[in-house]
Amino acid sequence: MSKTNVTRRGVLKTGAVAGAGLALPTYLAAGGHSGFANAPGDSSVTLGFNVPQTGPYADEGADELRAYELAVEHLNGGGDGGMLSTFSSQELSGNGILGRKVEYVTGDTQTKPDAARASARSMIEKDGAIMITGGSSSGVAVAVQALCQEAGIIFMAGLTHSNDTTGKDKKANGFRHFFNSYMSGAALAPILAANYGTSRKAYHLTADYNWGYTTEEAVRTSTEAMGWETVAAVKTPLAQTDFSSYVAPVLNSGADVLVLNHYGGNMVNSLTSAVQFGLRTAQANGQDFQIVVPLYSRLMAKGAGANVKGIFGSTNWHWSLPDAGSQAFTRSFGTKYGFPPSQAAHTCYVQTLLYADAVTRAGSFNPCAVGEALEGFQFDGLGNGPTLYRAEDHQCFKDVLVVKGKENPDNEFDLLEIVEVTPAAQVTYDASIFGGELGSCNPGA
Amino acid sequence: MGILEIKDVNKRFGGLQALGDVNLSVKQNTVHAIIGPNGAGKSTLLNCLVGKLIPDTGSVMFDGQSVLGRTPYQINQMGISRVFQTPEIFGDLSVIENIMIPLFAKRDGAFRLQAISSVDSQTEMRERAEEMLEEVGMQDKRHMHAASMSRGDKRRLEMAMCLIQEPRLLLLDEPTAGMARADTNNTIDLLKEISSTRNITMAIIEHDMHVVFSLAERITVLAQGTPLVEDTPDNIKGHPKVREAYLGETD
Amino acid sequence: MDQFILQILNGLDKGSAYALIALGLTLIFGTLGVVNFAHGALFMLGAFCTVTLSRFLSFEVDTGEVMKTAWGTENPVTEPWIYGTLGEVTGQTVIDWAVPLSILFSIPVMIGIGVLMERGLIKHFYKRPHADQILVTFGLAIVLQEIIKYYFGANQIATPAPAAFVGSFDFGSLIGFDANSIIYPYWRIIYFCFSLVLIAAVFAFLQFTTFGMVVRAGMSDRETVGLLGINIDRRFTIMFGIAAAVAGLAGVMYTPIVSPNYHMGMDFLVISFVVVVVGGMGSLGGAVLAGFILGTLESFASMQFVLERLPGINQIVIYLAAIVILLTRPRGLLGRKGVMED
Amino acid sequence: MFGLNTKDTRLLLIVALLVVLAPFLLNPFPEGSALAQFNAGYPDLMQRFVIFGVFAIGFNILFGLTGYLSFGHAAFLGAGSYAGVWMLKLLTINVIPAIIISTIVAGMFALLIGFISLRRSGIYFSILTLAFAQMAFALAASVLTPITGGETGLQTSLNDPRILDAASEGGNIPAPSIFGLQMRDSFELSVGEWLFTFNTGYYLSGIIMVLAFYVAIRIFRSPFGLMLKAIKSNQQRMHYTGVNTRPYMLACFVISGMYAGLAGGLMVAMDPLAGAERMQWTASGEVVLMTILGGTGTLIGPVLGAGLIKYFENIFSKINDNLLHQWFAFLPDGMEEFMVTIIHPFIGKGWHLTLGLLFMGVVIFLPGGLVEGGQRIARLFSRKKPSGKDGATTRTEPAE
Repeated sequence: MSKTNVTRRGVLKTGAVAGAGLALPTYLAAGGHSGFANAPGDSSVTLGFNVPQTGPYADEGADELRAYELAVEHLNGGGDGGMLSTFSSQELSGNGILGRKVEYVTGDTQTKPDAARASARSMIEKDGAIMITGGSSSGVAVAVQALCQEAGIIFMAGLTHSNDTTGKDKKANGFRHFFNSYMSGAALAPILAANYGTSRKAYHLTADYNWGYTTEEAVRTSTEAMGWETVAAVKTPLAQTDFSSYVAPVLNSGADVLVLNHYGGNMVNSLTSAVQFGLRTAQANGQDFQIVVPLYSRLMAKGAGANVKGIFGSTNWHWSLPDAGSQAFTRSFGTKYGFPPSQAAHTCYVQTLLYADAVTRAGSFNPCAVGEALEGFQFDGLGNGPTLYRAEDHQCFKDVLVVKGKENPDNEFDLLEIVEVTPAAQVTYDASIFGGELGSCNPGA
Repeated sequence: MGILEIKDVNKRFGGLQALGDVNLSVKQNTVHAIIGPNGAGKSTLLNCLVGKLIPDTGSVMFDGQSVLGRTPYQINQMGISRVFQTPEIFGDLSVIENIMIPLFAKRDGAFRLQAISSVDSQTEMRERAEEMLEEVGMQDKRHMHAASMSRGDKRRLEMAMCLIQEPRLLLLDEPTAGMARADTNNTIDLLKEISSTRNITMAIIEHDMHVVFSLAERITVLAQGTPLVEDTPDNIKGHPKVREAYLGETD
Repeated sequence: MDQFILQILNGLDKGSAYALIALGLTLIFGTLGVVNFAHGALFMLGAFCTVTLSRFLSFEVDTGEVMKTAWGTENPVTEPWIYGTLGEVTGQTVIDWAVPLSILFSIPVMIGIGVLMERGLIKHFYKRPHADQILVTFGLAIVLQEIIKYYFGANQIATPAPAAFVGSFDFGSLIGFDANSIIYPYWRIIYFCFSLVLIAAVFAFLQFTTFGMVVRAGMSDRETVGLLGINIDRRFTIMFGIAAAVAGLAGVMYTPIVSPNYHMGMDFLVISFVVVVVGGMGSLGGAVLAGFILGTLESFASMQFVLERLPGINQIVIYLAAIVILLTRPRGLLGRKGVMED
Repeated sequence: MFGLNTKDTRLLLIVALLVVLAPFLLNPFPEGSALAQFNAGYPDLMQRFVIFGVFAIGFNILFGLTGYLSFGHAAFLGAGSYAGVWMLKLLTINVIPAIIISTIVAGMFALLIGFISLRRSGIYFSILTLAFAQMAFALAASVLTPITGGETGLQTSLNDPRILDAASEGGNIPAPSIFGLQMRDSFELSVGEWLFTFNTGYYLSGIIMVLAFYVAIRIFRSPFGLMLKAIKSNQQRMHYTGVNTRPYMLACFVISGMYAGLAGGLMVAMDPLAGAERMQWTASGEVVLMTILGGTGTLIGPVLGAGLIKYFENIFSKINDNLLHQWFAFLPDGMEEFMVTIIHPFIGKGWHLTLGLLFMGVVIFLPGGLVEGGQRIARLFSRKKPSGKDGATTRTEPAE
């Protein structure tokens, strides 16, 4: 049995095996000539968009998919080009990637690591995808990233906020543009101190899984450094929907701030409970009681409705940012779909462009060459100011937004207002603090 | 000394004295009937013999061993089989399978894991099962779905399932209940044949006096949880107490 | 102490939610004997009755003006149509009261859905094995969910209670504690009271009406009742409709507590089965009792000092309690003998 | 042959043949053709077919034979998976020890849960198993994170000890292998427009599945299997027949749990990651659905059910509007749009809808599951004899 991981679907699809009518079987031996997995043919290249299409994050996934379709359109020269014109690296010219038309396949992660890996493997093995991207949870990102490392495929993470993705579980073939828990904490703490003072007592409710742990840890460390005290930290089951029994004791615990280390449905429900129990209007320790949500998304804000008003949190990106890149993207997305993009859409769009750019600069689809082109890459014009793809952990360092729920939204998409754009320098940390090893890049063949 | 010795058995359900000082002895290789009006405690007594109920006081000895505190399957392994009022068979299985299961239970005891050998390869067991089917005249029904048979056939099958285990004591709980006259007579013949050809003791609970007097060698009359009288059928027929307590009421 | 009382309130509140959901399920599952995996979906449909009504009331119509949006497109300015009919103030109030209003709206809708479901599908499955019932009702649940997802998306939809019910009631000062030490939100108190009323109504209906008596008789012996010339099938259909309405009402009232999404029924499915079985098959009272017991246990398990001693107990307390109860009481709390034991 | 009667031997040979030829059978459409989307002959899905086949066969040994409906079988799959990954991490990257240990660990776990749960029957048993599995899931995803990797899952990593292996060279985690042959290695055969993939991992799983199937046939035909069927049919009579049903039930439950553990071990051998959601009730529910969909109590049914559900999950979820437009490009524009609009709700993010409709369709029109469908088709062609209990499968009659 000859050993090969190379799938030749890409080659076949594009007609490289022209002798279609040949009755004689052709044995494909090791794909040594390209030196890496799923090398694309001459006319097209396939990307794999692996997003949640079912389950509670399906809407977020749908938004990611819209962004990917837009990115593909722009890469292939369609539409108004979006961020191609504002991107500091001007290598992409709308003729696909290295002259190959960009095609894509889609899959459903179901927000479950198993299903996400199954979907990613099918893209790699069946469709010959050269790069996998997407996802809306860290569990999925970490699982798919490890898979791509094994298979020798580049993984461009979608929405994943846990420190682990580029920390203890980082992989040479994986890259993350989205920010993480540490950055949320570092960006939020000064704003919280400025608005709520430095003598606050915080009560944490933390979703009982990896992302919750890293987020609690980050927010605790950075707020305690500002002089806050942590009164209690209670873990809540991921499957919880009614948080009354967790929220009810908060008011009498001596705390005057509630930090909700929750995402998605957890956050919507815990915030709703907190507001119902009067925490937003209560007084404690002679101060107004406050609620903080470390990670915000527009879909969450929408689900929680009026409850988010005035509540601080952080976000990776927001469509109301005034820079040219953000505006170009928002315009292009809004024109196509009729509403502005979410932060998940933004990070997915940017990751696709960054990948295409790296391939172009490297002049090759070889994951090792692409990885090298991305490592230490500095760029601007993609919405978050000057950004560095750090070589040590494949994490992007860029400005982080501190936002709060808007008091008087103009429309259903205008739910968050930007309070502060925390510069990248303030949220940068030493690459070694979270442990983990990148390993070496795997070209898959 | 009988094969089954019941001594001073009492059983209460709340305020109701279901059995009071029952003493009964069933001799080996006889057919012993227990009769009595509804609520006399016949079924309670039977359940005490098979391990479904435990008497409050007293002892039940089978062949010199106490059955009390044992579970139904352990009591069956001692050599007591039971026929139910409504035939309890394996309705989802074929007739031959119905026969083979008690045979396996007899051979292998209460539990033995034989997950790999095939049922079909157990030729000796199958032959014995076939013999039994012939004996009860069901050989041409061997592949029938047991649930789809007539009530009489089900009763016959259940009897065969008990007999193939070669029990030393066969307990019959109204074996002809709900049967047509012809079926009843067939059953009587079957039971007669069994008791004459095999070394088997039978204890039979029955309402139908025709059945009782056709089969029984000894009869115990139970009334209000207590044995009223025990005697041969002929003596029972004329016994004034029995007439008063039982026969007079029903007939 | 005040924390303790708070958690008792929480337990009653959670318990009333569990009891209400389990009540509808036990009518179908515990008594008609149909393993209804679509019960969660009925709960979810009830919640979406509220969403639909609130969407309908606040349906936006063009005012004729045009506004340029921040993301670069030109959109017409709109306002809810009801403003045009009732004026802005009244219109706003009606929209605000969408949740209570949908109680009225949901009852006929849910009964209709229940009857349709029973006539169209479930009645063909009374005599089929439980396995088939699971497969068909699970399939139905998925289909109903996907239809809702198709029209309303997967995201949660905020459905606040009327402004009049925002805020909390101060229990503490009522019973001699410090002010604000034991406060409880108005809507949750309403939910609790509503559940009690609904549970009482269902009990009274089954206990004191002829209809209820026939149904109860039919549950224990369907054939005999059928022989009496009573059309038990029709009554079972109505029963199914009532069960659907109970599930739906539980969903309607729950929307301000947890913003609904298409998946909420599945989240409740497992817990509602656990509650019904712990309560004991075929027992309405058992289901209600089990709901309150499990709700209270869950609340206590989430207290900080409990969690410090037994980390993770809040994750498993319901299942642990279920195991303990089922091992000590073979048929749950108040189960009838022989119902779904084989 | 193999101690089986002719019909069972034939069935076994057919299954073995299907497993061997699956790479051809599952890729009927030429590469690049519009219908290539429906090809399922790629390693991951083929592996899943046979692994979930093993899982469902094992579940059916419990449910099909005894009628005891376990709603927590995923716990054994998960326990097996975790044990497997730990073996790959600690012992060796060779999958054999991992698979064996997975099976044993799941068996022990099943012994514990079965011992307690089997004190009850019917729905009470189902809820007990459900409760145990949900506890296992909730704890694995949260407080047991150090052992299970939590929600992210347990993976192999660069600095695992792997005491039996030589230190790995380079910065890459070794891939699971069997005596040097990597699970993901494939051999590809191109015939004209067609491309067929022969994957090591698939064939290893396939061989194990055929073995598992063979063992299942033996169990179904054994005195043990007969006893289990008798327990399902009439537990009361069983007690009065001198049989202690508890050890029979427990043995059956453990065997069934070991099948699940074997499936879990194979899953991590193919793809070394074990996630907590593998233990969730939805995963337990899935195997229940697979078995019922295929045909409860039949030998081949559960395998078919597993295949069908996995096919929908992996193939239908990947169809998107883009593909629809390609398929219908030959139609006039208006018609094309119309067709895409009609089909759109059922594919991609709507694949659940299709699955739900499929469940309902099968149970309404084919009361015995897919096997019944197969029998009907067979009868249509042969018209020889009406179905009977003597078929290759032992179907339980649904109606009484």
